[in-house]
Amino acid sequence: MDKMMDLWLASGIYNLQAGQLVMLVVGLGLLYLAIVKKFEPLLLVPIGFGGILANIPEAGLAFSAVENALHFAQPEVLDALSAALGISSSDPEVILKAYNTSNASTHAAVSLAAMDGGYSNGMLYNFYNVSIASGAAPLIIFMGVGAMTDFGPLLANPKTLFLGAAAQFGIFATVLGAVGLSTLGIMDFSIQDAAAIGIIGGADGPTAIYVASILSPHLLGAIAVAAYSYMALVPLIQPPIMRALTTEAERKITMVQLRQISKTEKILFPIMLLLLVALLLPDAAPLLGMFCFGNLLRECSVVDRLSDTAQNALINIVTIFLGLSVGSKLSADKFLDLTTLGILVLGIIAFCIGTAMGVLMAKLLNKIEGGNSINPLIGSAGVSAVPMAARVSNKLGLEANPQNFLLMHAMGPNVAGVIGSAVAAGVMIKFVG
Amino acid sequence: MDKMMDLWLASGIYNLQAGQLVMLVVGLGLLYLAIVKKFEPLLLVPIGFGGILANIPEAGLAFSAVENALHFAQPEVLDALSAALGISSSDPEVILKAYNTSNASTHAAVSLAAMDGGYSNGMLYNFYNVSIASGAAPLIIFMGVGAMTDFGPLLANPKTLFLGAAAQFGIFATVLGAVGLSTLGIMDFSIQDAAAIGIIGGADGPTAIYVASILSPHLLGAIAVAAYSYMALVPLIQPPIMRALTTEAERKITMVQLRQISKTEKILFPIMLLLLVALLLPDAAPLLGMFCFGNLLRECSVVDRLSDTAQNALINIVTIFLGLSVGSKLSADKFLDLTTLGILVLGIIAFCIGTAMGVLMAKLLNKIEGGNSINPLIGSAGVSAVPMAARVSNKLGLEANPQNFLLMHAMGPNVAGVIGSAVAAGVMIKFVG
Amino acid sequence: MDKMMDLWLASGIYNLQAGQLVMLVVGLGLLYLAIVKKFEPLLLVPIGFGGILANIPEAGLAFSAVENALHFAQPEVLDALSAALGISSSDPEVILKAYNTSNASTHAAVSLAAMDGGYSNGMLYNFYNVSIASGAAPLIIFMGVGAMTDFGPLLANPKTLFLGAAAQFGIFATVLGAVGLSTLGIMDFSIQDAAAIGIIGGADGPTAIYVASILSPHLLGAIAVAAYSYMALVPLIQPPIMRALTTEAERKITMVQLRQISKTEKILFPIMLLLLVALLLPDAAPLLGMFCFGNLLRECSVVDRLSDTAQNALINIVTIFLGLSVGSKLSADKFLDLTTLGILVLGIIAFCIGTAMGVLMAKLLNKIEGGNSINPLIGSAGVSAVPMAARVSNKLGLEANPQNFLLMHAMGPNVAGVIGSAVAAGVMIKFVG
Amino acid sequence: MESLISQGLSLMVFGMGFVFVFLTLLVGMTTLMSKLVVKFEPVAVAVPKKLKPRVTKTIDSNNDELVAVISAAVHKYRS
Amino acid sequence: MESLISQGLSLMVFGMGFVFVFLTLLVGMTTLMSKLVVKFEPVAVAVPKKLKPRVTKTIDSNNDELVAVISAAVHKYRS
Amino acid sequence: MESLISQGLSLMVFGMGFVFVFLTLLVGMTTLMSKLVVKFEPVAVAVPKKLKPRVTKTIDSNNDELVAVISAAVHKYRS
Ligand code: NA
Ligand code: NA
Ligand code: NA
Repeated sequence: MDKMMDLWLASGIYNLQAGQLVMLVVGLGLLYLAIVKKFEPLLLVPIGFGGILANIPEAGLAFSAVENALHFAQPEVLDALSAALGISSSDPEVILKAYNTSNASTHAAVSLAAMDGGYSNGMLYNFYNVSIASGAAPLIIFMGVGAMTDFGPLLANPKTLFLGAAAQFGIFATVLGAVGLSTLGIMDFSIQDAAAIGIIGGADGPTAIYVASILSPHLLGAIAVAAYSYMALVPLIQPPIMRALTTEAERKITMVQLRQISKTEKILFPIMLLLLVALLLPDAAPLLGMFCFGNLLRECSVVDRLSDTAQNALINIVTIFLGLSVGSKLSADKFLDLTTLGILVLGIIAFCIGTAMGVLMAKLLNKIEGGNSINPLIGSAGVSAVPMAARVSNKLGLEANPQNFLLMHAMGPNVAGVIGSAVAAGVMIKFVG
Repeated sequence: MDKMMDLWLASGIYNLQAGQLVMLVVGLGLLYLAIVKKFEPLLLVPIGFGGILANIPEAGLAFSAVENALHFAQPEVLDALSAALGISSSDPEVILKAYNTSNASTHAAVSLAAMDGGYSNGMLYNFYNVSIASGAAPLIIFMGVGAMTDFGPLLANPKTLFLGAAAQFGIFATVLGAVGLSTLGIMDFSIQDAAAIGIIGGADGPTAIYVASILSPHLLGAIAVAAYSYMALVPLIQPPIMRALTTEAERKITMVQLRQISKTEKILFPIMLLLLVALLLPDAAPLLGMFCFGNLLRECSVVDRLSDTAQNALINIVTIFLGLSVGSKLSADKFLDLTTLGILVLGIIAFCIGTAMGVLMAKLLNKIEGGNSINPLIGSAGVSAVPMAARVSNKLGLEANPQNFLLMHAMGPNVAGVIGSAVAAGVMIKFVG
Repeated sequence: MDKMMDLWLASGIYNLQAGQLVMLVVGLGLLYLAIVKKFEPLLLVPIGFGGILANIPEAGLAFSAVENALHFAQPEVLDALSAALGISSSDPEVILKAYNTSNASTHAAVSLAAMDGGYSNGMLYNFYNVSIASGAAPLIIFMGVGAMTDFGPLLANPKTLFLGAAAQFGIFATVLGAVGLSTLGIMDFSIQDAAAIGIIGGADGPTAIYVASILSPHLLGAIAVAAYSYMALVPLIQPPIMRALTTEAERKITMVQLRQISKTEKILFPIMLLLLVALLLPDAAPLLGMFCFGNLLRECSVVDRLSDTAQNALINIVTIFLGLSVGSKLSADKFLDLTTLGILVLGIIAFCIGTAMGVLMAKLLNKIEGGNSINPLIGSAGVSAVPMAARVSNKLGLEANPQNFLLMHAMGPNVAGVIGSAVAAGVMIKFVG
Repeated sequence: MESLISQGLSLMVFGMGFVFVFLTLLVGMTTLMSKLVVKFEPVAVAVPKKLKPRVTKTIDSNNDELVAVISAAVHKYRS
Repeated sequence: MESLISQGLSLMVFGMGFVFVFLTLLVGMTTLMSKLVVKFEPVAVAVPKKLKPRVTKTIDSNNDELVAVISAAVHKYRS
Repeated sequence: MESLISQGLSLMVFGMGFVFVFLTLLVGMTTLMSKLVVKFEPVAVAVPKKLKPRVTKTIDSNNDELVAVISAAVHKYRS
């Protein structure tokens, strides 16, 4: 009967902690939103499922070999870890603290000691290291997004880039909000944390994950979940703000049809953007470099098989592992925290401010030009959230005037928002990275 | 003429050992079975080819840098290896023994010393580490299998799960057989070896490879070859047993048509299964977690592009490398052993017992229910070997009664067998891992 | 205003060095050739783009963590690096030199110290390590090429293998040229460098990259660019040589139609080739092994889904990363060198000699056989450059005689050239590796 | 340390036991789940699975080709 | 060490400033580039994007199948 | 240590020599293999390569679509 007891003592139900139960429910909730409500399912299905896996008691799928060794706390293994760390205590918490503050070579030694003790990295921990900690997955997804992006509407009306710029104000205002909360003692965010939280306002998943993985990996789970959830909520969040800031007359403005763009312009644009990044902001080079590379594969029309793969097999494969890896950051000990609540609140504020600033910038452009060439409804598309935000602009345009098709016009600021938030990401990595 | 001599002395034909010659023939034999006899070709073509590559004399494709350094045995490199190991002998065999019993950090140091000496890991050795030793490849394949699995027939007739449970008896009976052979002194299997061998009876390739890579990596080659070979032999192995254990009247039993299953049930099933695993047997979480994840991608119908990729590009890529990596374990020094013979014999016994128990369980269910609702021919499908075993059930059903289509009925126990052997795998990893 | 100054001092335009500017122009030039002139775009688009990314000032995308730490030269980090190296100087150049000559375990320690200092490997550096330094990418591409290769024409006329053999003379003549330049003091090539340069004459991209990554990684960029550029230039380079070495009458020779090849022959050929490699030249086993594996996947007709993946998703994914990784070797400090010029000149000579020898061998075969069974125009296809070189043969044949379709006849020596240069690669790795 | 045989025996007993317990629970939960679903969602049952819309551009362009080729074919033959 | 707030403030000012400078330059360069392209390449404008030829063998064999099936279908129905 | 030139020379001689030996053996073995195959398997020669059955579900569902579309098209036009 010992064995029966062993099984029971090692079972999930016996070891289930309250936090894990909560996170299992959160994971199920994300699956519900993704599958039933169709909230960004391509990411939220893997994230939600990864979150459930990460919170299976005793399985340790989201933990490193060292964390797993500390969890099971066999005396001889703890001694080996202490020895590798050069400390005398064999209290798991002391060891963990010493481990977290030790340098890279000690890290490697402690990790090998844990493996000698028979523990191994969890599956999700490995996925996270290979896909996100290496920086590779968000960049590869950005390449795929580039290969799916048509810069035609932007090229036909370049001044919509200003709308994409203005909408990034949400990012920086949120940074200020986060440091404000810290200064008031309500939260405890470093400037790096604040910057990573702000990027939620960029409404761009891979950018948010990339920045968070560099500046603030411990907040990555909450930031990614917030970013994708709010992107899915665009059709609910944006319309009230857009209506509040525009008059009926403004919403009825029809825009002139976009000119046709030549192949040459479409090929030259990503190269030009890359060179501008190279000359002005090298820290944005990985993100925008891969984005431009993907777009060039698409437009140059001599490597269609590479473009196809970047848009399909490759981005799908990476999305699966990126999502599961983000889910690994939803383990109860890392996610259930007042901080997460702060991130969710700040993130939605960032979104709202970004939306508002895009609309206001469109009105300002009309003022400056002294005309009515821009329907301010397309300003909100400057936050990115491609193509959802552009569809929202189109929908509100049609409500005001059933002949007013804004979709293609809104695609300009929409893709401009992707560039804008990647630039903002580069600035933040430069200053606080 | 020195160069000519060098080439000759380094050629394969000059260095060919008897064992390698035998293994080259075994590799060709596997290719023959796969290509001409169509035995599980998706795995046996890469495994057979990998086996040939692994046995090319002097190429060292399946060996680590350290093993390659020991093979060529240059004195100064041997000295460097001894120094890294902290021993004084420079006899290759002594070094190898010390290396195999040393801890992880010494392993790393010795490996770097071998690389400094100009040796590198063979191509197949690298493939093995990345795909199998990391645990990733079998799990990714299991995700793909999940994405290809339709649980409809199982949901329409849940009691067929009992058939999938019964068929796992083959696994545990074989474990007993293996420890029996050890106790009698005929073989020398540890309890870990016995558990890994037993899993052949699960008739599920990725599960067998996953378990063997954790419990008994040195037997992985023989176990994988046995598992896939016997799965291919299902149409030969199963029918005699099925005929022997059933009467003509039983084989003629027709089953009522399966009810239609709603989308909601199909979506909820993998989630429910995951939660049950999480609560009862965390050690089965990686395998069944990925399986349920794949199935959810398939059924939730909002991420079809991920499901497509999991079923096609991703599983195909991983299959190629998994197969070659398994092949790397067919190197003569690891495969040609009395042990391999023992594994082949025990494996087939496991298969036969599993088949028999599935059939008998079906008859028992009929007894208990006091009816004839289950044709016992579908019991044999409980071993897994999807979909071959179900087709065999169908074929024997048609022989007895040309109107008796059992295929869909047999798919229930067939996929239940996949779950059953993954659960059995979790139990074994828990108890002897 | 400090921040403004910081941004400016960290900008690309402030830090742009002359060499980087030149390399940016080279990168743009490669994109021009690839996109407008359609020079081997599948490789030259990623290589050119990677070259641009590698030369973005301050971004350090092509550099290791150690190189990046040395570039920014913070005193405390330099001290940590010196300590890890066990030297006292903190001059970046001295450190770099000590690092480059240190052994593998010191390498690892210095690298960890640089990471502790806050530096990380550049994105392209990581891509290079995973795809090329591991040897994996060229081998996987070779597998894909194998899966796309039809050996039918070669099997129908096996003596065209001699044309593929003769064309490899270009490789070895170039090796001699390179050591000659070194002996004369004009260049400074080691025998390894010379061998890697010679392989450009093999007109086979993955073979050239594989050999260069083993024998001479510091020349890899120039060698890959030369190889793919000259392969693209085949329609310009080869015709004058072919015309000069043949008479009008010879060019008019029509060849007898090729016999049909049975499936069995096509399946047995890659296995036979593999066994021949295994027995004679184990050093060519990785390259030719993967090539034969790909071809077997194609021909055996029981694993079409693996063959499809090897020819599409997998080779495309690997091509993207291989191209970007090769581009990482176009960083100014590694590429802008008299050596590169030498490589370009020697490479084209290799190509011309290979072409000439193929044609002359065809004429010799006719002499020996005392007939006119071979049109010497197909000899030039022996350099490989599949299928471009075969098309050139066909075009010149049609010029001489509008009924003379040489394409299928030229495919024989064309694929023979692939085998020939892989064999030559194996010989060079054996002798100087 | 138990003897190898007794280890094997207990692995068999507890292993098979656990497999049956687990799958029995799964049978129960599945049956319950199906009943609940059928009860609360009686309409959604059993629409014959329709063709999934293809997600990739690849296939879309395929379909374009398809329609083009069919139109051409039909035009050619109906006259 | 600046206070957290002033760090946040300067990040906002310089961040937004830089984003605007960057995108303004991009507007200028894009406009210039388009003008140059339209000037030197007036003809190349606006061919409706034609169907891309498929690169993979897969699809080719698909097309073969397509043609076969269509021929069969048409043959059957035209008589 | 040989001079660089003599290393290069011997690499050329032995390299080309080996390439020729290897490919000559391959010619011989290929010829022999073909003869054996033709001898023992005279029937299997030269069936024009038929369309490979597609393995992936993707394509199968494509075919379903194909048939559906064709039927629709033909129905429409034959009346
Ligand atoms: Na944005
Ligand atoms: Na099973
Ligand atoms: Na060649």
